[in-house]
Amino acid sequence: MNILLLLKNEALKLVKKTRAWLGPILIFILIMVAFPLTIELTSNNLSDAFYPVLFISILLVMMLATEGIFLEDYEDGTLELFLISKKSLSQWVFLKIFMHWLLIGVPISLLGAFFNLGANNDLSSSLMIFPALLIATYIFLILFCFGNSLSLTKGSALGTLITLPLTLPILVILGKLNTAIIFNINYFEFLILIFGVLSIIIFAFPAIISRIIKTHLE
Amino acid sequence: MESSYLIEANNLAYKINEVKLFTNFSFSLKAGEALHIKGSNGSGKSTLIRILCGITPSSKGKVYKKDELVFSYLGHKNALKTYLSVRDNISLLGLSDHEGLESLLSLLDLSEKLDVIVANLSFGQQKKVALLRIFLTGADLILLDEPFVGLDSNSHDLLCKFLEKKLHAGSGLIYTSHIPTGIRSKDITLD
Amino acid sequence: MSKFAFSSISDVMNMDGHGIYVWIVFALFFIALSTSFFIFNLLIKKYQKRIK
Amino acid sequence: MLREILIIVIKKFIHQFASPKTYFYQVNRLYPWLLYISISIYISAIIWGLFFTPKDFVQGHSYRIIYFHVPASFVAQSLYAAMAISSAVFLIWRVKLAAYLARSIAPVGAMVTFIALVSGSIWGIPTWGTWWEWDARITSTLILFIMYLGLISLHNSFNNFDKADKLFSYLAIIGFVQIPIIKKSVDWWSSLHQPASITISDKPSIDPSMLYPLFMAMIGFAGLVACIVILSSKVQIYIREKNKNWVKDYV
Repeated sequence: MNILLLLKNEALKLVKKTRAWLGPILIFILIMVAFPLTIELTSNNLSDAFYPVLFISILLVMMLATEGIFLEDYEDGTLELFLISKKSLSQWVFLKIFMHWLLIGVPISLLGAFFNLGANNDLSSSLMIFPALLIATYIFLILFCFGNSLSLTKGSALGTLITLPLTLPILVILGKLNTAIIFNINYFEFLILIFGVLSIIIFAFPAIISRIIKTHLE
Repeated sequence: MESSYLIEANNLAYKINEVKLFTNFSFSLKAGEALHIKGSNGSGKSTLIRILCGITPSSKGKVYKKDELVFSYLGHKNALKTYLSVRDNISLLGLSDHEGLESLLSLLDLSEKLDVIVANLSFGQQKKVALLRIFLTGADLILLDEPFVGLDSNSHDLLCKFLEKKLHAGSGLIYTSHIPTGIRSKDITLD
Repeated sequence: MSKFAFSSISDVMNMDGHGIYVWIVFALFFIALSTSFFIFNLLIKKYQKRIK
Repeated sequence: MLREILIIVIKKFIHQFASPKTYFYQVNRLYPWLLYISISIYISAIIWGLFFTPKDFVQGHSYRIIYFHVPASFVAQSLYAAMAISSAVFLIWRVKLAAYLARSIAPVGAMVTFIALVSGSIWGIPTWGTWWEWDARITSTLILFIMYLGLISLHNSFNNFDKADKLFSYLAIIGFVQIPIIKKSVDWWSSLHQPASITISDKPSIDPSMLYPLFMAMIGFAGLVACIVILSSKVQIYIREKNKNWVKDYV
């Protein structure tokens, strides 16, 4: 019951702030539509460049989606109330990230798979990239939330600087996944690898983030 | 340590970057009592209330609370979502079908504002919505940081009366205010 | 044990054409280490003065 | 009961042992010895390495950069490990000295990582024909460098030192997962980079006449960097404890 209420609240807050959830999705669409215009068009080149652009743009979009994710609740005092009410802060962080993923990460993954269909004309690679995008958006969301929680009151530039080194290994794995999809080898190994990363950080990071937020409130 | 006390503080001290804000602060509060914390600006009133809430850890000393004490706190920030209506803000805490809601709303003169977006309310009205949420939680101990700022004299009197009624009903109250309130309370001055 | 690996001083500087890389790195390390000693000593003096 | 007493005793011990004052005086005694010994070791290692070791069969004389590059990258990673460990000590036992140390390691670590990166890319020109390769190990060293910069700017952006120390420690510990990735990255991903020359388990793949000066250079360089860390930690103590009486007395 309690969890349902929290989840409902987060959904309500996110949906009412249209800019916070629709903005990143629109920017993602903009990048995916705009980048073919910058390439001298032969369809072969396009499909070569598609995956790197896709991965970088989901990284960027997730950065936008988490910008100031805890700032509003920090500034209006909701976090203090929450801390006093003896509910678990890490649970709240987990649910908040989950809600963001549901409303931003999942649509972007769907759109990414859809655009892949346009770029590569290949349904099977779209089906392969979709789960990878679902996992990757969640991982990026969590990592950027971590950076944002550290630089809570100090702006997003610092948060990005902090988070960037943590995201690079994930990008390397995604790059390997890209070749795995193209040549259709070892695809599941890399998928399991990023899934393993996700399964570690999905519960560990909310706990750490909640401690960081407590430090900020002191 | 005695259970007759709601909250007890022992030799609290707080320092920031090795500079002392206050030292040796002790008090105890029973049910039905009020504590008024006075002090000049920057003397650490807000910090003290936050320490009592358990948000900020004290540098020295300890706060003892009664077992399973339910308390609520309202600081300088209202914890209201300005882009949501008053009703949504109340339901964020899961209080929308609380039985005392109707009477409290009419007491605080907010009955007609229930579906108004909070951003369209005045500062004083927002404060009253925040106070309303605090009172709805039914806490045994209420901690308020400058609750009278921004309220008109009518609302001020109403709030004082309401707080006194709460005290009679057996809850504790700790508040800071630089305006005299008329609530019968113990005074403590921070220097 | 080891013998002197070069036949002349110009050979030492040149190192079969690789000397420039080696000596640039040498200069880099020398400068980096000495400036950090210098800067931190300067900072210590500065804060000592401030405390006085 | 016994456990509580034990905890109190241990806490007292830690607090006495790890008080900035004791640290300061001990370090002052140690510093000149450490400085002169490591300078002499490092200089003799460099002379030995540059002039008295044979030429490498494959790389020619350019391999002599190893006597600069390998100690630097080794120390860059070890410094990070030291920083993460003292951050953990600070978070667990609230030892303030550990926080000072962690903060004072960060700029030194950034400097060492920077020279490791630059010397590595200079070494790359004659041997690989390119000064930068997006190879896993170089990339992870670059990550280490960004990490140090992020830590420093995070700490500098807060006025409340206590808060800054805690946030710094959280980030340092999370960033510590990068170290095993750096260590193992050469084995995980195929790359231009030669595998680590020296490992604990295997026999070294490098000739002893080249190895001894390398070891000496590592020890000497580590000693010099330790001296810089000591200076840096003294600066931190001066900044944080400027109102304490013993600092005023000392000055």
